[in-house]
Amino acid sequence: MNWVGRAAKLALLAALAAAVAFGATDVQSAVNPIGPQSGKIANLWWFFFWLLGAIYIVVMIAALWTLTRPNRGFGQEPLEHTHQLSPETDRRTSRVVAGATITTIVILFVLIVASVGTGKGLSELGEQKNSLTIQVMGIQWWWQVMYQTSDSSIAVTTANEIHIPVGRPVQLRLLSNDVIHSFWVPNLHGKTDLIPSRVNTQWIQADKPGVYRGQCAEFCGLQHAHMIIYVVAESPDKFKAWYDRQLQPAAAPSDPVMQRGQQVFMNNACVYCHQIRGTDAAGQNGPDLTHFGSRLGIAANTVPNTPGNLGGWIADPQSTKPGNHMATIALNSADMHPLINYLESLK
Amino acid sequence: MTQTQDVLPNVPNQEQNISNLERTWRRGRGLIGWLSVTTHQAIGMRYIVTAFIMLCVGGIEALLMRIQLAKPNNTFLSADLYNQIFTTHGTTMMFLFAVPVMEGMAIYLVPLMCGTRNVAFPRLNAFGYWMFLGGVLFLYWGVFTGAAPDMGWFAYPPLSGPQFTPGKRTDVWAQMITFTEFSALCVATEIVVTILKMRAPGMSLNRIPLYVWSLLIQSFMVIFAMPAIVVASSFLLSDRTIGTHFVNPSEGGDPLLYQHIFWFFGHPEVYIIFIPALGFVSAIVSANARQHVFGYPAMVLSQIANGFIAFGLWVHHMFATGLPQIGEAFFTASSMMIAITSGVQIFCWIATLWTGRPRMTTALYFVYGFIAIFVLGGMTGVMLASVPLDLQVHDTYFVIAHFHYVLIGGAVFPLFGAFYHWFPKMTGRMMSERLGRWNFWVLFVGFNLTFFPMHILGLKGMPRRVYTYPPEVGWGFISQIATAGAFVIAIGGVMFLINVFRSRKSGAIAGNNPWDADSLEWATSSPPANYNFEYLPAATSRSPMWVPREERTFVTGLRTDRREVLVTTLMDAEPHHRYVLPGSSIWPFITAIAASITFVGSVFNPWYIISGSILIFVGLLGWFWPRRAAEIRDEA
Amino acid sequence: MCSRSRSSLLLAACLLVTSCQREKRDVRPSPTRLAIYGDAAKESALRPGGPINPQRAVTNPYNSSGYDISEGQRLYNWYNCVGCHANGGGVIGPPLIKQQWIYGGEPANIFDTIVKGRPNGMPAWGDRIPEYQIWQIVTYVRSMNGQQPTSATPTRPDTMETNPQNLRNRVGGATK
Amino acid sequence: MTEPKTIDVSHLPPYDISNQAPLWWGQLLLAAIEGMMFCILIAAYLYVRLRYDVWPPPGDQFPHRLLPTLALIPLILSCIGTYWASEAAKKDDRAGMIKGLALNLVLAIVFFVIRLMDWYSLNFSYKADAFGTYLWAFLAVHTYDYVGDVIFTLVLFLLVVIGRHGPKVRLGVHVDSVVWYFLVIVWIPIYVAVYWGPTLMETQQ
Repeated sequence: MNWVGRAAKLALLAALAAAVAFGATDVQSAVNPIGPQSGKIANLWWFFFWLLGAIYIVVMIAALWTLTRPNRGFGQEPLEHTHQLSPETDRRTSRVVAGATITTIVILFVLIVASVGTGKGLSELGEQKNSLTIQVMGIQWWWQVMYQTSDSSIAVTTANEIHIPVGRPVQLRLLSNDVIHSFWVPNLHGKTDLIPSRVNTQWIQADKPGVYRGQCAEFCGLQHAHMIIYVVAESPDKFKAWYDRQLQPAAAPSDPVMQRGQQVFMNNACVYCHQIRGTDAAGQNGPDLTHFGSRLGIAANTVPNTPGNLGGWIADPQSTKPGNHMATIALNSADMHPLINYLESLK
Repeated sequence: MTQTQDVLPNVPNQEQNISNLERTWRRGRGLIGWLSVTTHQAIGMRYIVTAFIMLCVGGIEALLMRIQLAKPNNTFLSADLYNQIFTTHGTTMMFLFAVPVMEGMAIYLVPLMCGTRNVAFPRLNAFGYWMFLGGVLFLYWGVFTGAAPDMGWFAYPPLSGPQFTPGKRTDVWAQMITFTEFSALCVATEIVVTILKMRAPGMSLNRIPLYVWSLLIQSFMVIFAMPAIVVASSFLLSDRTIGTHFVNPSEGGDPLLYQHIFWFFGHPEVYIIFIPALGFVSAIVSANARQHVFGYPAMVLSQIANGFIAFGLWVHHMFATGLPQIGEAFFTASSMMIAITSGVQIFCWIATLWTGRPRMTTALYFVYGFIAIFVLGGMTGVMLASVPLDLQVHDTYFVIAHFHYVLIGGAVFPLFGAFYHWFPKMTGRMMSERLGRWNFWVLFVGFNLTFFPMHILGLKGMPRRVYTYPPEVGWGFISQIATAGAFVIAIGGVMFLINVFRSRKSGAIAGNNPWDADSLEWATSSPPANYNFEYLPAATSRSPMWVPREERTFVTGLRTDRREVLVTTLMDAEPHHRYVLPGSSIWPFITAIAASITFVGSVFNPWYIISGSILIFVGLLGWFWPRRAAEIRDEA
Repeated sequence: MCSRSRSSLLLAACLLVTSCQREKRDVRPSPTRLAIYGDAAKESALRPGGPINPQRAVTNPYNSSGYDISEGQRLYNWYNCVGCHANGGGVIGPPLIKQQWIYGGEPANIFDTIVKGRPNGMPAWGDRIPEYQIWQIVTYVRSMNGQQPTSATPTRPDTMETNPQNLRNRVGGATK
Repeated sequence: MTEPKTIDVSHLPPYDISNQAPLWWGQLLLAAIEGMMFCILIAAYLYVRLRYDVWPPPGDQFPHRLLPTLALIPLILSCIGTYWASEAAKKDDRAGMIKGLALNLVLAIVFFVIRLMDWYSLNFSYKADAFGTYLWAFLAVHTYDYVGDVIFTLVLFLLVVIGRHGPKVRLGVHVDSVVWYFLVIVWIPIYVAVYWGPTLMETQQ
């Protein structure tokens, strides 16, 4: 029965390798908590992991142990003929099985109490006073982010990026007007679905500054894989500066190349979908481009926001993100260059 | 004609009886004969073979998905093609492989284990198979004409609604479900009535084999769970073909209502797949540990409890939809409670092996593989039951790892074990044990290589159903391991097929009871004749085959010139009256064709429901019309 | 036996063809150029000095394609056609569910109307939105009139009840 | 070698028309399946109803309660005909079967006519909104089952009339009563949920 020992060693090695691999890159990892919410969940996760892992090892040892015992039974002749346990064996075994079942029930009860306790702890983290309220709307394959002022009117509209001050609780009001999406930034909190005809809320808070990546987690169609959102946590004063900048409309361009770019933007189908505050482009179907230059990525962060990527995206959106709803407008190269410069200038 | 049972000296004209039985239970010849067969071995075998073909097709789809996900930003499959393949993979594995193969094994084994000659409603059995075959053909007609479903195997609206999935893709999926749930309900009804009313005399409720108990519970779950998917798929179908507003969020319907109804069926569905596998494990363990399973009442009660609790925990699929906190806490408790019933059964099997003398056949290898994989799947299941953890790992690769552990570990491993265990009974030939062990280890290593890393992928934030991912998130290396593991599983599958086809011809001859097992199906020849037993055996104990030969009792006096079976009372199986089963009939096939025309037509034009129903009525008329020949004369 | 298999193959083939067109999802439009005046169909063949070169036949590339009808429905709302034509019933603009068209009801005529615009308020979209999107809107308008196969036409959008499919029925006067 | 023990069953009857017959259990399970489907439909209707405080939505007129309440009487009385026919089937009493089935069919058709009149009074279509959809769903599915079973009973009736009432047909007549009782019993909760549900719920708010 040497292969039993080998199999057990192999299983332990695999478990250790798994534990090491967890922490490798933690770009979007549920076990690398940044905020209090994901911290509570990570603690609960490690509690479940070690307790249930131990139970698994015990059950496996019990199962594999059955192979290594040649003769068994207490005072009974070989089973081939009687197929019947002696009452002595029967009584001992039923005591062991009953004990195992009771232990299972007790452990499950402990797990239920731990999980419901964490759940209540999470809900207490919400409902705090000086919180910032942001409306996040999932639209097929990008995120619309609207900052609400105290009297719940919309002050700032941006897309695919949420800036939040470090250490301050933020309430996200999640809604959708087409299919079901799911807002999930693992480093900050679990996921909550965005369901048409319903408003769900989620509380997040970041304790360390940084850029935390999240993704839509409910299958929502062709480009579900490229519906990525960044939560940028920064110090309160940097956030204040960013917020004030976002309030400003786009400045009229002075440089002739920028003016030519703005003119190209106004003459084409861009105005039907996009809005740039400070110009007369006011389309509501696509993301708000007033401060496009300051964003990290294009097309729901499918590609980073560089002039090269922007050019590729405008010339042929279906190659960057096949199936998305941006129109393919045939621009000759003379118009493309100024348009890219103009858009990148909208910091 | 091989001698199926020992000669009964005190019964006159035994030779005459056997030749009569041969003639009355003979299957028709030619194509019409093949189409109108109603014996349970033939239909059971057809279910199993068709379901295994679906397993291979689903496996190929899985390989295509794994190749696409092997490296970041891969272009092997386009987004639309990938969505079609992952939906068809899920739908094929759940509806066209898992449930039908368990039903096929049930149809084949239950009449044998209950000591009777056929299932209760043989023609309904044939009709059920044709409807299942109709479902297979309709889905794969859709796949090859571009109308493969692409909205996920549980088709949440509004994505699966008329506006966001144009064309007929969701309709093909929803109507395929109508086909398969019809066949599942037919089989469930037969199995319940066969177990309750046609058991061998003396097989009272506490002497029913554990596999038959698991089938009884599974059939009742099918009867109470399938109507939910009837309602859910009809909601989608009528919203898409005649414009009703069942799930239209802006006109009063609610997408969450669809989720509630679907998962009210969805979770019992996975237990419908899993509970027969528990029956397989009980049968294999008792045969190979050479004693009946420890704690019979505990096993039966925990399976019944499993059947009831399974209906009370469907909301754990919807923890992330923002339902009220208290409701979710209740479903956390009920989801964790069901771990107790599975735990009790695992402990009883280990106790049986602990106190028995296990003989390492390939089937027992698969049982050990089942225990190793299923218990780990149970652990991750308990993790998923807790709301805060589920918010992090719901709809990620952690969930994919979990349900593959409990479905492949919990159902497919016992199924392979069952096939190694009952192959001698079904074909009369033994499968090669050496190739069997290789097959087990390749499948076991391949499985863990594929699905264990997916736990890590899930915790590293990889959501479900993404056709590709950027390089900077660090999922590339682990995905490559999983893809390699998937190919190892494929090799294991091929080894299994080689073992099957080689052993059918050149395997060692298996007698009536190669494993010296204890249930009644080992009392007759391998493969059993069309009528199973010359004289129906009576069950004198919980393990009838381990009773010494001279104490075995048989039933005599059934007429052999027509297909007669014995109907016994519910509790103690006292013989109550004889029941003449119908013979071969082409009408189930014709009614199935009429029903298929109705279903397929109503996807394109709702008026087909009316015209199709008239066709079905004609089919049923032919089916039930009382034949003069089969008139039962009232003799004394 | 071979005749039966040939006829069944034929049946399968035609089943294949019809639904392939309805289910195709070619997301990459071609050509992506803007629709210029020259493309549209002329109302009449009379030209001073007779036809110079045969008029290019303008055909609808998206006929009976389910995906493009649903894209057309989205664009119909995004480009605010719904502002004037409502959901086919017509408010400021004329209704789009009808048999008699002032400027012709053929796909080429509707395409021409959208590209050039019409007097009394129909704007010219020719050099504004790409040609393939105009064809998608044309296909959607024809699906409102029931001129597209019902298997490709969505029965209802996920919006309030005033959608063309019901107006068409009411125009037919069937329902109560 | 001692004599193997045998149980002789040749004295048992070759068929039995009672609730021990497997076919009776099959019909019971069919009733369980259909019953489960109607329970889910009612639960879905109440779920949708509780999401709205104005019910039925504007533009739909709530169906009158007179006709459906009147229709209940022939429906419940038709059970007497079914019971009479199933008992007669046990005793192989052809006249009893014919009278029972005839009474059942006549009352069934009366119920059906009243229901059609009720349908004309509804002023919303199944495509109007969720209220119309769910209401028409109840009516359509129950009527489809109802018509199916009336036709089935009609065929049995004709078989008995032309004299082909062997044990199989008599078992059919006896067993068909199970489905008929089910169809009558399932209509009552639907009737309450559809015609009285919304008002009962309003009073609680």
